[in-house]
Amino acid sequence: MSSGLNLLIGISMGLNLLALGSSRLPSLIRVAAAQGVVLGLMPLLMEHHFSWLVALTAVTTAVVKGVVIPTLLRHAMRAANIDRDLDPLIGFIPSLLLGAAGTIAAVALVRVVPLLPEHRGLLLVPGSVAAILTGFILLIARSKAISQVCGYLILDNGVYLFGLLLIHAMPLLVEAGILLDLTVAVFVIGIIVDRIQRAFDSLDTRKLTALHE
Amino acid sequence: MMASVEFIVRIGLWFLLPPLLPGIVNRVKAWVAGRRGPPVLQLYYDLARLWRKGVVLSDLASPGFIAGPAVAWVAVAGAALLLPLGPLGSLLSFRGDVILLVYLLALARFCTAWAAMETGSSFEGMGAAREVSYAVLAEASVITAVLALSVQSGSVSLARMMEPAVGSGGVLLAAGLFTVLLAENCRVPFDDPATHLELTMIHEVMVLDHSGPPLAVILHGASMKLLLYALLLVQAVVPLGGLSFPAAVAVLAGGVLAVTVGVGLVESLLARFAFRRVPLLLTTAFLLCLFALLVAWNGGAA
Amino acid sequence: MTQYFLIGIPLAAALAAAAWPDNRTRPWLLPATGIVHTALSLWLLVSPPQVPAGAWLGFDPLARAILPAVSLLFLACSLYGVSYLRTRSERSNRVFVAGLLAAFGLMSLAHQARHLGLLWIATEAVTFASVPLIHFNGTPRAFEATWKYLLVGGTGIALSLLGSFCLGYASLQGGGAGDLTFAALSAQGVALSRPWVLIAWVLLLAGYGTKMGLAPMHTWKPDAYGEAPGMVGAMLAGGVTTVAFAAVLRVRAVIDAAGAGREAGITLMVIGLFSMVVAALFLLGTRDFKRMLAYSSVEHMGILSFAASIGGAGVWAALFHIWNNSLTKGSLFLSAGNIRRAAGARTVDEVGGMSVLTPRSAALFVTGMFAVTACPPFGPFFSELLVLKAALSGGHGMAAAVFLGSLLFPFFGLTRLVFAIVDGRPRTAARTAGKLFPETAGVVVPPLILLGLSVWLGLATPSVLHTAWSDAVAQLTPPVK
Amino acid sequence: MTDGPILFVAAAALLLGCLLGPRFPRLWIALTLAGAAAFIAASAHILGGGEPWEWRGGFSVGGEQLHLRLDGLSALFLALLGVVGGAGAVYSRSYWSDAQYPRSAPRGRALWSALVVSMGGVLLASNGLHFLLAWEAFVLAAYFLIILDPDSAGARPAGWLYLAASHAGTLCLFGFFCGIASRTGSWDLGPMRDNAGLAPLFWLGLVGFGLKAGLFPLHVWLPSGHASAPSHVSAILSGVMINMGVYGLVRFTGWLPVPHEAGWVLIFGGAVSALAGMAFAVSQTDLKRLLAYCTVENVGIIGVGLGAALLGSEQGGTSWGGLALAGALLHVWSHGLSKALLFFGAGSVVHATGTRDMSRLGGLWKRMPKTAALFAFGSVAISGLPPLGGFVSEWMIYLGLLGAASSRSPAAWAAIPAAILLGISGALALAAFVKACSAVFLGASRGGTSDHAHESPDLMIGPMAALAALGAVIGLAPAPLWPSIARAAGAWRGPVGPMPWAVLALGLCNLVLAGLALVAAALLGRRVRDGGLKRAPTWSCGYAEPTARMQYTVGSFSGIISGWFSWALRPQGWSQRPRGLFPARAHRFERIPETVLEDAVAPAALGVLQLSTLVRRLQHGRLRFYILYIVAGLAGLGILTAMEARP
Repeated sequence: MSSGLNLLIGISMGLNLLALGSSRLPSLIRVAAAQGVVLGLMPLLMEHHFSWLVALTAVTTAVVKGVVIPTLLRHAMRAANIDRDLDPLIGFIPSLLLGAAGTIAAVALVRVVPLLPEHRGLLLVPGSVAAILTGFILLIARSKAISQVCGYLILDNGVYLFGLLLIHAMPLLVEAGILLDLTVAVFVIGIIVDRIQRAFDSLDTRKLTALHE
Repeated sequence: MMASVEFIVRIGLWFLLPPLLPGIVNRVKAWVAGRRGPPVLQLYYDLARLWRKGVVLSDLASPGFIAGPAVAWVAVAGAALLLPLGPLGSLLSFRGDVILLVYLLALARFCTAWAAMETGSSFEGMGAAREVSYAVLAEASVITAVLALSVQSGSVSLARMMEPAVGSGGVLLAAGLFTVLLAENCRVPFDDPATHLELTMIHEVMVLDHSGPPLAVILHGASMKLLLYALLLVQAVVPLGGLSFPAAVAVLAGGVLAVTVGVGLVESLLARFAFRRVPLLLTTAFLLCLFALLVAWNGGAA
Repeated sequence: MTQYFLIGIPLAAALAAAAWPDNRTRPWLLPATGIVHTALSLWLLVSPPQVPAGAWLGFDPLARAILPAVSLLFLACSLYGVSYLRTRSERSNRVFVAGLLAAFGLMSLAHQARHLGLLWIATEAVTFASVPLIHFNGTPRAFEATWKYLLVGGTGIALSLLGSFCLGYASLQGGGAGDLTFAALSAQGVALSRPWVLIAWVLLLAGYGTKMGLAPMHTWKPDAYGEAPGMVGAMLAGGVTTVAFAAVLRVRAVIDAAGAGREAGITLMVIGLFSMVVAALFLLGTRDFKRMLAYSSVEHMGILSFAASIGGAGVWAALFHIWNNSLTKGSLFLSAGNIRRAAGARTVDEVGGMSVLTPRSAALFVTGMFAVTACPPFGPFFSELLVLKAALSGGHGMAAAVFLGSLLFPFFGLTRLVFAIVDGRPRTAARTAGKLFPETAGVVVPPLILLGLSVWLGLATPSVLHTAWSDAVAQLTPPVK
Repeated sequence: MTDGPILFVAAAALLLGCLLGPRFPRLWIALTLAGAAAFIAASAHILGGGEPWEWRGGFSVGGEQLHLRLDGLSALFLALLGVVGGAGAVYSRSYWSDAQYPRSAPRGRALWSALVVSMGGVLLASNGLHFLLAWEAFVLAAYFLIILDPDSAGARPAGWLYLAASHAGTLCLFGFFCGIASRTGSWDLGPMRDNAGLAPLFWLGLVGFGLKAGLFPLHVWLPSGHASAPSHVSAILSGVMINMGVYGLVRFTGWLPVPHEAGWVLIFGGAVSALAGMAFAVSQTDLKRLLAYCTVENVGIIGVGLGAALLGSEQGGTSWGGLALAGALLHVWSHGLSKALLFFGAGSVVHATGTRDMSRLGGLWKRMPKTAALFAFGSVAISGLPPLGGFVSEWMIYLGLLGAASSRSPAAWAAIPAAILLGISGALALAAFVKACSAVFLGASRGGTSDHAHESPDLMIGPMAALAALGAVIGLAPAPLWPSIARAAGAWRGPVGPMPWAVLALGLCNLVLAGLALVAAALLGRRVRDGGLKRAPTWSCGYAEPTARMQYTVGSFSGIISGWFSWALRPQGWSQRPRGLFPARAHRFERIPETVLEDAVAPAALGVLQLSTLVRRLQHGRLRFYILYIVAGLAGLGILTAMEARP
């Protein structure tokens, strides 16, 4: 089953690169959603014996990340009638290379930190590091508010991925954390995207630079 | 009782003798120039005449205009009384009386400058400015000389300091002090008491508006200052300690005479310097005293 | 039992506020809650309850040493809030009051959280609860500030969650049974896997440091403090930051126990001094007096971290300084809010001569300025002296020199800016300010109370606080084996 | 043990004055005078041979038990504080009256009491924490007094400069006292010479206290601060407040061990301060600036005395060391009194004419003779001329230096240059004060405001006369004062020798001299009157109609000396020379910059500001860079931890 898990992680890594490479907002949103769904399903695979709580978390995560947030974002995007292209600070090719390099580095880096025997074979840690890195690159390199939200989501996915290491030992922490994170994130992102778009009728964060020294 | 008598005697001496010196100086100048100059006692006559005269007072002058010369005269007299007179020793000797002496002369300067500024005349202002400015350099030399003497004698009271050691130090000190004497008493090459071209003078120009008794007091004070410096110089470089009383007196008188003649000779052989060269000369005097100090230091060390 | 009321009452009040129909009377919920809460927490301060070792939640020495300060600050802000919201009657304050109360309740929760996860959840909840407070003014600038606050803060939260995971993993490796209470973690001690502990420390410090507003993660602060109403700024600077700092202290205790105390101390000291220097440089030049307060807050967070990094007496001084910072900074924010509303502007280019327009607030502002710049007889003077003494006793001579230097330059910046605003003759723009913003007792007394408390705290620190801080230090420093 | 109640009365009276002063001016005068009198009484008791007073309060302030101590040294300063504090209060009654300054006068009264009481606290505090407390308190009180006049343009920048400099000094003192506390484990102060580890702290103390005392080149705040403050404030600033710095230096060089260089640094720093201060003073055209720079000089003289004393005690209790210290302490008094007197005089001039610019004054003696006489008196005293107070103290310091020189001790290498520099600065002082007196009071009015000047009311003359009388006492009767001075000096590092007979002799000389001077002046005056007195316009070499404009200006009076020191003063001049046969207009404008401030401090400040602008650019409002900063911070912390963690 660890092979199946690694497969999913590999997919999510691929999705990272896809996110970095996607040049249009809708596709970026789609990628983020897909990754959310993929990760959401993971706990089910990790379970040896079925538990309602874990299943609930998994499904909620999948639904929220796969459906709710993307819808919200699409809605905002339409309402804000902004052009779908995201002109990046760092070009797509460079960010792709950066992301790839980061992933490789992550895989290499993991060798130095000790892991529990049952996690030895898994790609969880590199996967999460890669996702976090991607999230940061998107946050830094993309200028649209929505794209930054996507970056933030992928960053969260990375954290979530790491949390899976602990899901047996301390499920409550992980799940409560993740769920709260999601709900509040959705809630707040919804509001903010809505408000911003009403105030500026554009989601280009480069316009949000009134506050400076 | 004894002390008061001595006090009176000294006052008398310091009252009577000083006006002789300018007379001698003028005599020497006349002799060098081959003229019959004024009599040696000329200044006595002038003082007497001035004392009887009335005063013309500037409208602007305050009482300080009169008080200034008086206080200045008292200050110089006090300094004079502190000075030991060779074998007679000094009237009152204590640690640091030398500082008092130096600062009494400064007080006198303050008063004359004050009196000069009273009238608001630009000439007197000029003179006062020059006086106080050049005094800065002269003061440095004097203090250095004092330091040299005190290092040399290991004491800080005039009576003991006036037992100098002859030698290169003495010569340097003599040269330095002589220059200071010329400067402080406004003689050539710093000043020219003979001319009456105000722009070229320091002391004379400060007293332009003085007349009558105050002027007499000022002139007498000036002569007293000259004698004071002469005595200081002689005792600072000529060791009188070993001599018998009459010999000492004779040497002292001779020394003073020599200094006075020297002043006269300088006045008749040198021309007055341009003012911008005055600081140069005074700095030289300062350096001379400084070298004297170094010599004294090493001499003591050796 | 009482300690749960500390959390429950504000949250209940928040619900009540959300349901409350009348816009005019709703604000009175604030002082009501504040009075009860303050009374409770002071009572707990005097007679602390026993906290079972394994409890996830409890009024333990650290909470006892900090939480009452937050209650006092909230009390003052709530009194201020009534008059303030009356002047802002044009907009609905439903969300504002509810959010403020909720944030306050969650702060009380975070301060009492003895469990890594619980602490994280509470902190995050506080962050999100304070979002509506920041864009209360509803201006585009307010939205921008909120947006930045959210994304920067959110990133920090993600980091701290990751850090918590790492610490959890470290305890797993140490053979832990998944118990994440700080007591249990500290008990594991050196058994915790060192690499993971170090990683966890870096992530947690960065994460909670973002909430504290340590440079270079402070970027959200000037925007948020600048755009939020004065009382919100006071609560953020005096309440939320202390939550994050308490979190850092709790985590550091675990790191110490795990035998990585030296690394933790040095990183904490470096980032603290770095924050102070950066804040000093910002303060020298800034022209906006509300952003100025934000940078000053960054500076004081730096002071706290520096003090905490020394350990022992340093931590004690840090706890003392938390109180002083909360009280003085609170009064400064409130009086600054008055001036801001009266002048209708925030930069020296537009504001001047406030000593003529709003004499009382101006006097309070100047006094508060001297208070935060460690002038006696106010509390910061004493606590900063203690910090310095601790640093020198600890042999950190160079660090102490940097510390002193970065106390000097902020003083230059603050005095220049404050006097420029207070002195001189009023700008034409703000001529009518006196009528536009009446200096009622409601907006002048609360900051005055805070200053008075700060003086009292400095000149005659109550012995109960002495013991409270000493107990907290004892709780944080690992028993030597 | 009678001092406790007296001091309590003093504190109570002053605090009461602080509270009630704004409302009840008369009551305030009474209270302040009572407080001042109590200060003087307590100090007199100590200096008169009473047991040093020490008291530990039952309660604690700021977590530290209250610990007060009044010994000879602090008593010396406390008495001066009382004298100037009281005199200034009376003076301000009509100088800064409610009628003229309805807004600021009440505030000024409260602040005055606060200033006096907090400085008293500094002198009494024997606990580091409380020392700093009182220190900061009087710093702030003085700041608000400097900016008392809301309409004065120069006051605010000057006040800010003062505040900034003071805070820099205070932070040094933070380090100083925290250093003591962290090494000894307690904030309590007292003799701790045996604890050698404390020696390096001297440097912190030197900067901290030197900034307050205004030692060159730490004097940057002093000229503008003293010049633009109201004159009664300038008087207490210059007469007492800077002496708080002096007190700190003396007190803690006495209580703590000092590095070997300390004496040398102090003596040379003092000498340089004396010379530079006077060089600047001579060439000022602003009366109060001149006085301010003169303060720098006198602090330098005190520093020289203290340095000589340190060198003396390093070499084991030499008599000259004790003399130098006694001189320094006595100079605190003679300078404080005469400087306060001079600032009061300057205040009267400003009060009467509305200007401090000497080149626009002149001939005031006719309109304000009392002020003129008192100012002249003060000038003689502060130029260190016999027979007045300034001379006696300088004379003692000279004795110390000459003693070091004549005994050929190693210290001579410092003493000899110091003595020469003192001599030069003395002559400069003379020039400066001849200039000041003559420009302001003598000659003809240079037109403008001084034509309709008026003599100051008695409430302003009275305090000046009192100060003058005290100064005269120091000059004419040093011998009776010696035991007190010796007690004060004894509180430093152990007793100084018995009174040298010279002091008695000097007092005698001064007395006789003063008497003779009066007699001579009287005689000459009578002679002049009897000899027939004729008034006439100034002769000025036969020029028919002299005008006031033709007087020698202040600038030209000091021209020669300014020329000598131009390398340090860097005078800036703009002049339009007369052209053509009938020149229309010609003028010359000259200003002496504050060299240290404008050529050293300002550029440094500018550099820091530029750095700050650079850093502030980072807050540009672009969110993604903010997140980049977070990543950077994370990376930095990670790297640091990794480096530290590597075994």
